[in-house]
Amino acid sequence: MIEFTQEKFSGPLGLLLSLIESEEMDITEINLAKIADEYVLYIRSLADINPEELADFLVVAAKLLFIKSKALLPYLYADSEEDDSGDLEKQLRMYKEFVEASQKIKTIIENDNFLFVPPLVKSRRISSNLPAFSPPPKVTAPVLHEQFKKILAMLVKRTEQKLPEQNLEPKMNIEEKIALIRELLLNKIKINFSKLLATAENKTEMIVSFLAVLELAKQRELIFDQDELFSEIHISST
Amino acid sequence: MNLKAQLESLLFVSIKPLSLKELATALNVKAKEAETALEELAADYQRADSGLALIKNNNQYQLTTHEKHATLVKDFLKTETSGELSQPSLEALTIIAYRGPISKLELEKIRGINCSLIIRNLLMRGLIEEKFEKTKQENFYTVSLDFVRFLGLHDITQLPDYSKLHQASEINEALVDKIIELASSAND
Amino acid sequence: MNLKAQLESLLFVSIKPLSLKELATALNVKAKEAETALEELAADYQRADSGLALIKNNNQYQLTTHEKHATLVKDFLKTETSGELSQPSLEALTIIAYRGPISKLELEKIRGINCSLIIRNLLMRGLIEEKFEKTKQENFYTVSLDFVRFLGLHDITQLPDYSKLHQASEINEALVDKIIELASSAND
Repeated sequence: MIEFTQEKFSGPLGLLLSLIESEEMDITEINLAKIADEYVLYIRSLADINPEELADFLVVAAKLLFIKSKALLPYLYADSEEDDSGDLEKQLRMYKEFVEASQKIKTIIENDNFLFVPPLVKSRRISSNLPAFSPPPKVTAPVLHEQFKKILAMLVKRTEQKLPEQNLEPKMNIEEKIALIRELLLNKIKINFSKLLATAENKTEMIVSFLAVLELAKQRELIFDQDELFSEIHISST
Repeated sequence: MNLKAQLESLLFVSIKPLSLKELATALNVKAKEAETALEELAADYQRADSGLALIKNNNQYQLTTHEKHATLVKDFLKTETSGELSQPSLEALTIIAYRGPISKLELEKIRGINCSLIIRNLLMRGLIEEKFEKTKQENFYTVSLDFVRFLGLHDITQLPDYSKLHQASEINEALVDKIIELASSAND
Repeated sequence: MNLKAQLESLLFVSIKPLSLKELATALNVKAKEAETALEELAADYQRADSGLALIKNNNQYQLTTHEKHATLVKDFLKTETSGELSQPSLEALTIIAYRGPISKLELEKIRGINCSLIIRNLLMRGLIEEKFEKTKQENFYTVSLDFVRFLGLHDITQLPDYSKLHQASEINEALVDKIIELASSAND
């Protein structure tokens, strides 16, 4: 009696899982590296994505690109065993288990073995001669008045809490960020990656910057250099 | 299929006592067959030291609690429906008082949680009344006349600040806001 | 007096699910005693080809019709669709069913996406319940008794692979604790 609606995918992990499965691949780090570009391409094509959710899609994009860069440049990461790139793989495996379990739950619901309870049955109680009206002794008109004002205050608070979420909307998309970086590189020989990130107003914009830089590197418009591992990354045009 | 068990299921969920004919029709058996099974069921309850009993009145059958437990049940129901209200119930009653007539869905949008059990409890205590609105195909709730009188009022509109609070914009926003939310979560 | 029969009476007459504590208090017995009797009662219903079943969730007990008669009762009550579930909502429900009580943060970690809207929607529909844990200063979520009823289960632990999917969280937590312990001792 519960109907199910179909979606293409649900959330970033759902998208990732459907990409992996459509290629009939197992969930391994190597395969995640292979799928990274396709994932980024897909989220860039999503026109009507909810801004609140975009951040979550971008977090996964960033993780994928990290895994990909690790696969391409393994020597860079040889010493850092504590990196958490295995997390996404683990996370996706666990997510997959629950997606499979959700399909089982769907089947169980569709089997229609509902257990019913009676609606409000007053007749059962008549034999007990209960009073038809049994007020709570301490409730008075002023109590209700106070209570209602509290409820209104709670509603105001709830609306306010929602406002910052709406501000999460990225100020900038990847294309705009790419344009900005190009412009910066026209005026300067080098930019520091950390400075670029520092201009970001939130996590989403930070990830957008990161993706934009990677995109430009991929198109061979810029190069990175770094004096040593974990030191400042300098970006310059090719 | 066990006819007795099927009869027990139907009697358990029914809002009203059921006639032999209604039961036989629902189970697609002859009235005589249903009657024999009902007699067996009644005997089972008596024999097995059950908490339930099957009573027959004017050819109508009904499940009730066993008469042995009458005092226990009565005391239990008395405590269940007396005393002060829980905070969630008080909030629901307040919203119904200032905002009624209000539908269950609207009440739930304001409170953010399902209110089925709370509504049951308030109905049971005679604090609110339910009315089915044909045009909207939905139940609407208002406080009961008994409760208005208990508050010492002639009319619920005599509540402090009623006209202002009845139309409070916060509530209107909560209702609108949640509709959008539900729509978006339905297709997310 | 037969404790099982008394429990059956109270569960039958109550308008809401009852907690072990409420039942034990009403009957003036120890919670443990009431629990044993409830287990026996549930087993009786299963064994005796009964029309009823006793289900449990979050320490709340409720009498329902037996799952064998689901179609019969459904046709009798002429119930309608109780809404639809989107894939994201179904996923969230699944995770809450197997991992509950679970915090919003943990749920979002598994789904990799913000779940605020879904949680509010499921709360309003009464499919999940919210409880504020004082020690952790966080809300925790479990599936509701209604959801257990929709599945036709007597207890959420009857879900396929329950212990495997449920325990995974405990193992992870244990691992995390161990790692934190090792890390802090390494810093000494």
